Amino acid sequence: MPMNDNAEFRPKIVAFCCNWCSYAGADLAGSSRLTYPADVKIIKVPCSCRVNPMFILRAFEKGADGVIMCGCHPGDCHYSTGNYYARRRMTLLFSMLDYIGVEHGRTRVEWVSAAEGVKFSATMNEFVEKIKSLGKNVRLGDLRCRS
Amino acid sequence: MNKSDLLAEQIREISGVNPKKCMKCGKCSATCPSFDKMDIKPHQFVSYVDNDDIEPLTKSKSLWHCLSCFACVERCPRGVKPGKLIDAARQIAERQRGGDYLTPDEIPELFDEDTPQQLIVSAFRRYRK
Amino acid sequence: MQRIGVFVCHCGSNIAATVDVKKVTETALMEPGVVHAEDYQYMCSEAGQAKIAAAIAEKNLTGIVVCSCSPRMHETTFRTCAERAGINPYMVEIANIREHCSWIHKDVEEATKKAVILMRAAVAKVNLNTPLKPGESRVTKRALVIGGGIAGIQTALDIADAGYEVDIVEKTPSIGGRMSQLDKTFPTLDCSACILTPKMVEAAAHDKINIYTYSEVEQVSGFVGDFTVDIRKKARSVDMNKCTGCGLCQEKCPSKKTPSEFNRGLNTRTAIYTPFAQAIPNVPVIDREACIKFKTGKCGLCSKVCAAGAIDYEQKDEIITRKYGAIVVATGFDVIKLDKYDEYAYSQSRDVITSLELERIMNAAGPTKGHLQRLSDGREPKNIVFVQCVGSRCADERGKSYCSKICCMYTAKHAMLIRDKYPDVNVTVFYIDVRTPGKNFDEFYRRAVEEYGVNYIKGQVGKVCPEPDGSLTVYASDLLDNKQLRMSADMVVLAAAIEPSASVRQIATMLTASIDTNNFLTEAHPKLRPVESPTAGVFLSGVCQGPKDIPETVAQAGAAAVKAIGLLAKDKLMTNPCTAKADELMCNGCSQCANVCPYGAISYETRLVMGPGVRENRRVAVVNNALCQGCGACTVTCPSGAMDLQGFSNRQIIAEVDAICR
Amino acid sequence: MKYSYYPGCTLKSKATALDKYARASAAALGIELEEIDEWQCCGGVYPLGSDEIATKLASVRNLAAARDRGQELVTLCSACHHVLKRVNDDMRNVDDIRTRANNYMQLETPYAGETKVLHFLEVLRDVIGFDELKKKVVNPLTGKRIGAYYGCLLLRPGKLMAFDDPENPTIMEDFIRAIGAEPVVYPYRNECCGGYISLKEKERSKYLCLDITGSAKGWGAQMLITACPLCLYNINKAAGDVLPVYYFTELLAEALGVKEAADNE
Repeated sequence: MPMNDNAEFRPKIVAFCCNWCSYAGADLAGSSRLTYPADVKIIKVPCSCRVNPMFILRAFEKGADGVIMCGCHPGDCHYSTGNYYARRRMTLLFSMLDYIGVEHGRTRVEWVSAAEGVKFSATMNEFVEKIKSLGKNVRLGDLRCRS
Repeated sequence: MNKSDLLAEQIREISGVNPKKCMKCGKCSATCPSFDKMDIKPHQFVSYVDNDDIEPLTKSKSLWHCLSCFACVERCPRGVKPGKLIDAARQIAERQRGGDYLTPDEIPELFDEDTPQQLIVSAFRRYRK
Repeated sequence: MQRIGVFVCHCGSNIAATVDVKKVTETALMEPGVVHAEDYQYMCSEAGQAKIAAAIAEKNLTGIVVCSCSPRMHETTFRTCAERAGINPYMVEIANIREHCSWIHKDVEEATKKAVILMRAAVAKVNLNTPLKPGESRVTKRALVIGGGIAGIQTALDIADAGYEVDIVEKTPSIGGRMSQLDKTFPTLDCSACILTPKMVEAAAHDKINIYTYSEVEQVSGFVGDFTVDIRKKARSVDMNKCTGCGLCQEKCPSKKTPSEFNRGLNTRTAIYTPFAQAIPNVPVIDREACIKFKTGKCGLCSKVCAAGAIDYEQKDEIITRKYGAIVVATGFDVIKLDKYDEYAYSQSRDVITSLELERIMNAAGPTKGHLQRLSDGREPKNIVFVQCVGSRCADERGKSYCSKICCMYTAKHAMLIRDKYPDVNVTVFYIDVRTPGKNFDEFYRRAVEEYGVNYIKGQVGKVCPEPDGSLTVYASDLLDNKQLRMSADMVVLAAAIEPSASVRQIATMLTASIDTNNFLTEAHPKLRPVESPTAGVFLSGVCQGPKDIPETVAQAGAAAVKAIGLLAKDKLMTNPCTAKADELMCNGCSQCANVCPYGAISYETRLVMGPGVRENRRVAVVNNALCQGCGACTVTCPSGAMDLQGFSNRQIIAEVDAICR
Repeated sequence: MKYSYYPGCTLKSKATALDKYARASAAALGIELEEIDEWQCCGGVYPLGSDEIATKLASVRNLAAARDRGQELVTLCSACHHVLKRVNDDMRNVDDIRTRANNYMQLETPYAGETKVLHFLEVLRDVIGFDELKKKVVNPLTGKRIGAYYGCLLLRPGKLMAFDDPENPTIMEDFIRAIGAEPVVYPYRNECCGGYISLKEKERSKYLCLDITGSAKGWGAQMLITACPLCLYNINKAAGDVLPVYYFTELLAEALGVKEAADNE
């Protein structure tokens, strides 16, 4: 369904951020006053490997238009290896989602360290732009959740 | 936007240079082979663009003395690349007034039997629109 | 059903200027489970906390949501407050409406909307929170210091003086580090060795300090209070107990061609060597790569001349495994390689040197016995040019983005020392900025200019050309005179950028301590917790955390020691209660969770499982709460959904997702 | 080994030596240089302005021609090499330039920087190898002390040209060693000869060339080699009496024993 009024379209975006790097990176973006759209809402998880694919499916089911997961850079995971598991899981999940019509652009994994406030903000800006260009997500949505 | 701001914007766009990145170390001017001939020095070009002061640049003799040797581009520690700014200013100057520094009439007297084509071609590319 | 109180902080105007806090408070009252909501100027203040405590008592609250700054800032504050008021601290959740909302949005309506949603998500989560109780773990009363430079030595001394055992692991044959290579120190110009050597001796003699030189950390496991570390003691080929340090072996060693690391390759050393005269321990090592005996089987001269019979060609690397309560990283720095900066001709002329090489040349124990001379022909230079910021403050991949901080001061020192000892030598310093913040630092630099006549020119050097007559032509800018200079010099000294020691990456990985893009170790908080790593029990000392000079390094070393002592002084530590937990009714004992656990916290036991319609002996997963760090890898791997993470349960996170997407 | 070959204007007139000795040497080394059809002048200097398209089109045609032949493109003249490599990089990496150039040119297959541009020296180093080259030398130039003059265009910008270390290059020195001579390293080997300034300001160019030749001579060079007709011209005009300067291909042909045959062709 092409959206004609994209200017008005405010996507719902869920961002999972690991406690050690990305959440701190988001904090740094905040304390550096690096803006990004309010459409992004962050959920703190201890590690990117805590993100169950179920959570992402649930988000889309409940009407999210995009889901982004952020973790420590490969090799820098606070728990040594968590982000590697997360990366593998998300690769599989995203290609499956793409297959059923939730475009690749709606899902993203990004490594953001605690020092990368700039990167966090830039990533979120980019991601929101991308979701805006894709328009509203129409797949997976639970009809009961439609407003 | 007034004319000077517009020109400054244009020069930043053509050159792709962000003068804000300059830390004013002067390394560009340190090895510029044409430094002595320039009325506005390579490092000053960056400041002028940063201050949106473009008129003097388009009138500067320096435009015709830059050798495009890229020494300043290579050695700049901040990735500012003053040489690109000079070239952008030169293009603006040429676009404003048409060919200026070299006319075909001059060629015969500048020519000798060994002069390679490369020299004429390069000079025309750099000195005329 | 929970009875939740929502507390919205204004944070002065930090939040209230962008978020309509009243509206957030009002909306909160309509959320499920919320029985109380109020806003206040500063929730973290004494008065704010009193309001929370009062509401807990009055309204019988079971859960708290504070809408405020990042939980990284004040989560502990509010949890402690709740605990004092009688509810479990893990019933508190923070909605981050400052860093994640008010500070990054400008539009009040939009920011308020988002703040409401963040509040809702936190409320939704608290509705599912359960009280959690931290476990306890013991503290091993021993500290490990990695790196034996001035930072490591000072940290070790301070910890040891407090009465705790300390091990220093140093990878080179002697402690002393970079400071032992320096000639004089700024801004007082006292001799580096004169102030360092006593500290080295003190550390070596201290009955609580144990020094492992020529050793490296090989493996680290465990966690705060209870680290287990493998240290590889590399084979020294000399028996530490027998060697008397007479030095005869070094005199006789026929392999003399190895560049001396201590003298930055300016001269050579023997295969069996101590790096410098005051080395501690004063026991040589055999460099097996250079030793003729090891290369060809012949020679053995050192063994023949050693009256103590200390030479042991058969010695093997030894692995020592020890337990530690705290680990301090003090791995220090090196100067960058200059092969990417050949416009300065470092690789083309021996008379272009780094400042650290100049330290060795100026040092009475150095390769020129302290006589200032050119390495190419031994002549005394008449014109010396110093180039600042070589590889520092670079935006490209050739150099480092940061200011190396120490160069301005040591260059002023070098310039001054040279002018003092050789008044007829001209000294020119090319600078971009002279940065001298520090006590008596600017005065020091001004003295170099005013009293010693050092010629400071603002402008960077663009190229150094070695000339056939042995001189060096220096092309530079004089920005204040708007001139291009072409200056003849006979020695050029480059203030090369400093960078963290190459080994730090590996050490950081072993410790799961984070490092930044420049390989400096990251602090737990850049301002408020500058000597702690985000990894509990790991502390930072010296340049491994960022460029600093000796006084700052010593100060930080002391601070790191205090933090370590604070930890070691505890008998027990509270552990993070947000650990994984297996539901034995759902677990089928498949072992997948144990495979992904980085801490070996999951084991299996067969036991009687009873539930609705179930009564059988079955293999089920059991999580060791002391070992589990709560990453959650197992929860996602578990195919039957038996594994969940307390404090971040599936239901809690899904509730947050739902609240956000509502 | 077959390559597309782009000689450029000057090699067809004033710099025939650079061209003919390269061809003869290539043949001796088993490399076929196939001149692309209807090649056009590269423009001599790379247009730095990011909004300049017209001045880049000729280079794109040359690059696309090599692409259509399925070959890598070999160049000899430093300037052509510089321009082609940089335009190629633009076509590969700068969306705006690629789109506008392709829109204008309407090639059968749009061009997106597929061609690999090589300097003949890079072929010698990376394809043949200087050790192999050394084995094929029949007249080693033993005892000759040669200074390599790189100039600007071969090396800079270093990251983009990816030719050699822009501040401490070794490719020409290795070449000199391979043909049996002794390289002389001097600091001005990557400084500018004046380039096109010599058309209107001969004195300036002379000043720079005297620095170059003076330094090289001081360090013991008996001659210079270059890959650029304009460098050769400038140095010859300004300082030819200080040091002779040759195209590197001439010495290569001599070392490989094919110079006379090439002269007689």
